[in-house]
Amino acid sequence: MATAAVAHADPHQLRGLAAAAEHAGPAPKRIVTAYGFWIFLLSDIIMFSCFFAAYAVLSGQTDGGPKGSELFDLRSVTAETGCLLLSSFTCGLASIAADERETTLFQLAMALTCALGLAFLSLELREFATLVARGAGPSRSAFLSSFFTLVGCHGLHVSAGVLWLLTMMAQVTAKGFRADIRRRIVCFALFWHALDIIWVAVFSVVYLLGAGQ
Amino acid sequence: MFGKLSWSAVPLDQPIPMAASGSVALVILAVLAWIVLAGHLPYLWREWITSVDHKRIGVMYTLLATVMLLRGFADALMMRAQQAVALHSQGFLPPEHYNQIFSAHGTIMIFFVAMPFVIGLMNLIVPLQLGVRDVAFPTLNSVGFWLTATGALLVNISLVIGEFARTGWLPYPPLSEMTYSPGVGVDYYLWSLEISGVGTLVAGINLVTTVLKLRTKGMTYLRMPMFCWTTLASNLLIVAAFPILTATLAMLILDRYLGFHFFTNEGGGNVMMFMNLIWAWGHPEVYILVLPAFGIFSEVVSTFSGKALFGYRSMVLATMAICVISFMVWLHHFFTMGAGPNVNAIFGIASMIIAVPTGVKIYNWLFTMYMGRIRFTTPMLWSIGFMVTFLLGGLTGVLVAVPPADFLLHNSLFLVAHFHNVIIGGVLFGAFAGYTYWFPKAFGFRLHEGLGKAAFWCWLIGFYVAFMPLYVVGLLGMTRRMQHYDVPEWRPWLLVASVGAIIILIGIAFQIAQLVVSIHRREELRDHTGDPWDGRSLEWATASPPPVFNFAVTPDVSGEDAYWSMKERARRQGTSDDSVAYTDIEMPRNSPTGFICAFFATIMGFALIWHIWWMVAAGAIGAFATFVAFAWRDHDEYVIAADDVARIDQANLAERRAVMSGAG
Amino acid sequence: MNIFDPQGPVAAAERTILVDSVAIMLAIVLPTIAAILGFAWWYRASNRRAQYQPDWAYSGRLELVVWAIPTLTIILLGGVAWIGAHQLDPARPVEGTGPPLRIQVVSLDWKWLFIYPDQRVASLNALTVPVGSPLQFELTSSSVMNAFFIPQLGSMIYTMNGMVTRLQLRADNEGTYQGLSSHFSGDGFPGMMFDVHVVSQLSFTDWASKAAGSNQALNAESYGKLARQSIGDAKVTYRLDDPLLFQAVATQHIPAAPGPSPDQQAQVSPRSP
Amino acid sequence: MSDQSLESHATDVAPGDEGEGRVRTRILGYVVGLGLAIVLTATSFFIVGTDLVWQPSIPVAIVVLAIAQMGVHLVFFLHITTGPDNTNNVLALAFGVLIVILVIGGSLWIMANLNANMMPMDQIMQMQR
Repeated sequence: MATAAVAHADPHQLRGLAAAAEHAGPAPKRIVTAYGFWIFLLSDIIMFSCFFAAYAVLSGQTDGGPKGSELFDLRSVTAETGCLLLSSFTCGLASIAADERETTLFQLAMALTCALGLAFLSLELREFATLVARGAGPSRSAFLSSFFTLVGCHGLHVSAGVLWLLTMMAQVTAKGFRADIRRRIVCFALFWHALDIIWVAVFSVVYLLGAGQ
Repeated sequence: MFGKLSWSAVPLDQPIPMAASGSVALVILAVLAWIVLAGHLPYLWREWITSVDHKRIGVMYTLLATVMLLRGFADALMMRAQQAVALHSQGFLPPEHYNQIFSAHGTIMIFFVAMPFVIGLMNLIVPLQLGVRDVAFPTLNSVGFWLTATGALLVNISLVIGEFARTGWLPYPPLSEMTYSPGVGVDYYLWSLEISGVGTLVAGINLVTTVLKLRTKGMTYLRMPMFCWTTLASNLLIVAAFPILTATLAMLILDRYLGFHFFTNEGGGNVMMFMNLIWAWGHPEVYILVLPAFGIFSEVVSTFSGKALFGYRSMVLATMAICVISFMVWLHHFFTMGAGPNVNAIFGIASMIIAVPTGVKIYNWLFTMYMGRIRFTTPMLWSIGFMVTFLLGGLTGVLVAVPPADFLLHNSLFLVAHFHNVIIGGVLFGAFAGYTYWFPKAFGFRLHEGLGKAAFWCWLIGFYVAFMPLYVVGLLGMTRRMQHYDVPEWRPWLLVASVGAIIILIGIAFQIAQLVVSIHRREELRDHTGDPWDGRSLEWATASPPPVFNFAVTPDVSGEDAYWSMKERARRQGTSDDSVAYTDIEMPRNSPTGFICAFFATIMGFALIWHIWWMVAAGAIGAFATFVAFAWRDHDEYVIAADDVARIDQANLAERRAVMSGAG
Repeated sequence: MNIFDPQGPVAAAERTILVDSVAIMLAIVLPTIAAILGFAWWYRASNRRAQYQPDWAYSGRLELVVWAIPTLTIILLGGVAWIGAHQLDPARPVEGTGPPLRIQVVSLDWKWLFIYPDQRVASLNALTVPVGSPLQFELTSSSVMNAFFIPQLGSMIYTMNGMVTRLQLRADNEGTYQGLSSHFSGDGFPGMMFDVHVVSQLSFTDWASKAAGSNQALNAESYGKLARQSIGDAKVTYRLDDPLLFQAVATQHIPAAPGPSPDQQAQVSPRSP
Repeated sequence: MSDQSLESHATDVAPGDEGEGRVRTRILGYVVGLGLAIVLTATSFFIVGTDLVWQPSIPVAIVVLAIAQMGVHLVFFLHITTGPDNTNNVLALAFGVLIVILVIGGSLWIMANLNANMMPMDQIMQMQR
């Protein structure tokens, strides 16, 4: 091997030679984990953007069936929005409690968040059931397909969030505020707040703009 | 009880698929039996299947890709053979079989060859180049790999049980809707891609986070090797594009399973929306594949020219420019659908703009060779072959971005030749260059050079013989996916193309021989130094293969081409400081989570394809339980004591020194 | 079917654009390939006469050139693309010597139906057009996507159910050419080739009046039969009983074609018909 | 990786983390966020049901209010700032937003163009000549 003639440096010897390292090295785990989850959330939002695009394109395609303005019950949507907004607040309290290692407060805030999430889900399910009962199910028209998919996908995320929330409550009970558990709480909070942001887009684009049509 | 599944799903009456799949199944069973009987199973389970080591996972990705390459290439051979004989006749493959073959060929080559190959190389090398001990999320990394493998497995199951899609590698509705494709083929396609898509997304998140958050001390952005930059760009694209694929396929799934009307003819559905969304993923996908290859060529060309990469900052800028612009051009895949001239022209020009940063890259490699000292090793041959071939592919690519030209060439074999030109000449040559270049790093011995060069020449010549005729026959009006044809002028070109496929087959045979011979002669090909090519970046600073912790002491970087500058300084100073302060190292514990997840995902996917609902529920519950069980672990790391680190590292250093003093 | 042997203005213009673009790019690509091979050869490690400068990795002037060459090429080609996309927009009217001819095209599983609403005739799997006349195509599909393409006349265009695409062509020389579907549409797809007979104005009128007297009628009922999946149908000419048939198909008043017949659907594995 | 990460990372903060702050201030942040969000939501719902607003402008108003509310959530709940410690988080967010805009905007533009070009009704086709 001709290259063997070249000096092979000992990879260790240059430690500390650089006078001032511009980069401090790998980030702490909390940042790494939260950042990775942040990236996941962005990808999730891009997935939602496809459903939004599909809804925007197909919302006029009612195929002779009912339009949004004939179907949407804004009072129910207001209640759903209230639930999610408040749950974002309680979720924020839970993260503060986790940072302060206040178990009782944390469990209380999480329980409230869970209750609000479940209330949201039940309202949404009731709305879906009413629509299906009125013959306005997802296979009625392209508009309804895209409506159920977009809103339902958000609902599925909330359901997954509730499952996760319960798992976190159990983990804090069983294991306390260990570093890895606190990292997961950070991620959960990010997830829950992101769902709220998506809901803002949903109620604005789907319900409010739809009601005006 | 078993949904749509019954014995009639197994094509017992079809000799060709039965013989093919039967023999493959026999080989797999034989290998499995050998593993179990020879007692290798515990080793495999402990060291590979449950491994969360990025190097092992990288190797497994690459292995998956090479195995699937053989499957995909077998499909290609059958297609070339069919078209060589199918003038005025049905050939030997009936349409329902031929249509599955070209669909499977495209699906496999993109999703289960090109993707795992580049992801595998990125996984293997990027943490080493960044000077860190692992990726950001080691266990998720394993989950990602096993989910990709699940997708590949489902595609292969379709060979024996049921059928694969007969719609092309992108299942355009309404042909792929229940009305026109009532079989399970499209469902196999959909679920295998949904599942492997999750795996790819996980890999993308993991690598983005690794590059952005886990660089060793002093490794600023502008000191990262080019391969890390292209990895960042490629994985940003994965993170941004794969959700689009997931969403689009989910809509098709809803159409097929629950009677939704996204893309149906009925109910106000809009098929054009599918084309629009699928290509919003599909075009970035091209760059997801080729950007890592660009990174590999940058490393290879600069190493074997003995020079720093020319115009490093230009390259970084070009890479990131491609990353963003590639998201603005997708309409060029359907110029002929009837959009207005403004839309067509704007997207055509945007597509051409990508050629600017790409062209810059070619020139930068060219000037990297300029005033260099070029060693014609196998990876360098792949790189030069790539540069020439890719220029032609780029030329035809810009050509089909001109809307009026595309009106003649769209969907023709000219187009087929173009994208094989860039995918084989770009992605695959890059993957092979990376494979030969980094093989010694992964396994501790080099690959046989002579056989590698023979393989390169067969691939290069075979590629030109196989695809230049397709350009011609495309200009003669031949469209893609024809199971038979009645135009005699096409025949001679198709015959030449099949000869090209055979030359490539010989190239593949040389590659297999190369692997076998190299393993056989591994002692004489052994790399004792950890740096067989006189490399420039940090992966060469550690032993080959690297210890599980990569670096006994994580390096401190003070400039570009980190390892090269270290060597330069050592040469000048002529000393070597051995007083190293070793510390304990924490490493992530192995975990079967990925494998178990994939097991349940396979069950769930298979059950969904065949409408076996109780099994779907069982799979879902199993997957969730796996996650909770994983989350419940108390010890996810183990410690390697400083003494052990010191022992391993000193042994490696001693070996390295022995070789160096022996050489002079 | 050679696209280098165009028989109409659209195909001829597109051929010229194709050749020009290749020439423009070759002017850059060929020297670059030569330089790659030349540099690789000259700077080989064994060439002792070649200069070796391991640290030379930047030259502002070269970098500017490196960005400028592809940029200028693309500006030139981008201009061609912009003008070409507008001049050769498939829906843009084409000049002609004869009277314009409206032709409505329906892609079926797996055959082509050509309807001449003004002549009140239709034909299956064969297209007859007069030389020199602007041909105004309106296209739709009875079921899945296809693409209508006559290589020697130019531009292809997709056909889709529930939508109408438009294409304007002209044929300048009498003769018989080949048309095909250039978008995969299922098992019978390779059989979707059709003959294009370009005839004199006089023979076209002749052909149309003969077809109008055909005892085969095209109406919703016979269309329903045609819409079923079949391969290798004969070339037939019809008299058009229902002049609004195309509109009915395109607006989905006639529902999309049914796809595989129920006995095929019943099979779990459609692999063995 | 924890052995290397003991040094302080002054240049970086995890997405969603506020850094240091007293509990009272942090709770106050959430209260302010909630208040603003409620006001914006209420305004959105209000203008849909009222005649006080010029009807054709309602969609614009709703979109603007929605964007404002997303901003409120990002700032008060997800603690996104323009500070240097947030650069990476904001860059990632910007990339995501760019892709979202490209996907939605591009799809709408393309689909509107395609649909306009392919209206199946003969009359409309004639009118467009």
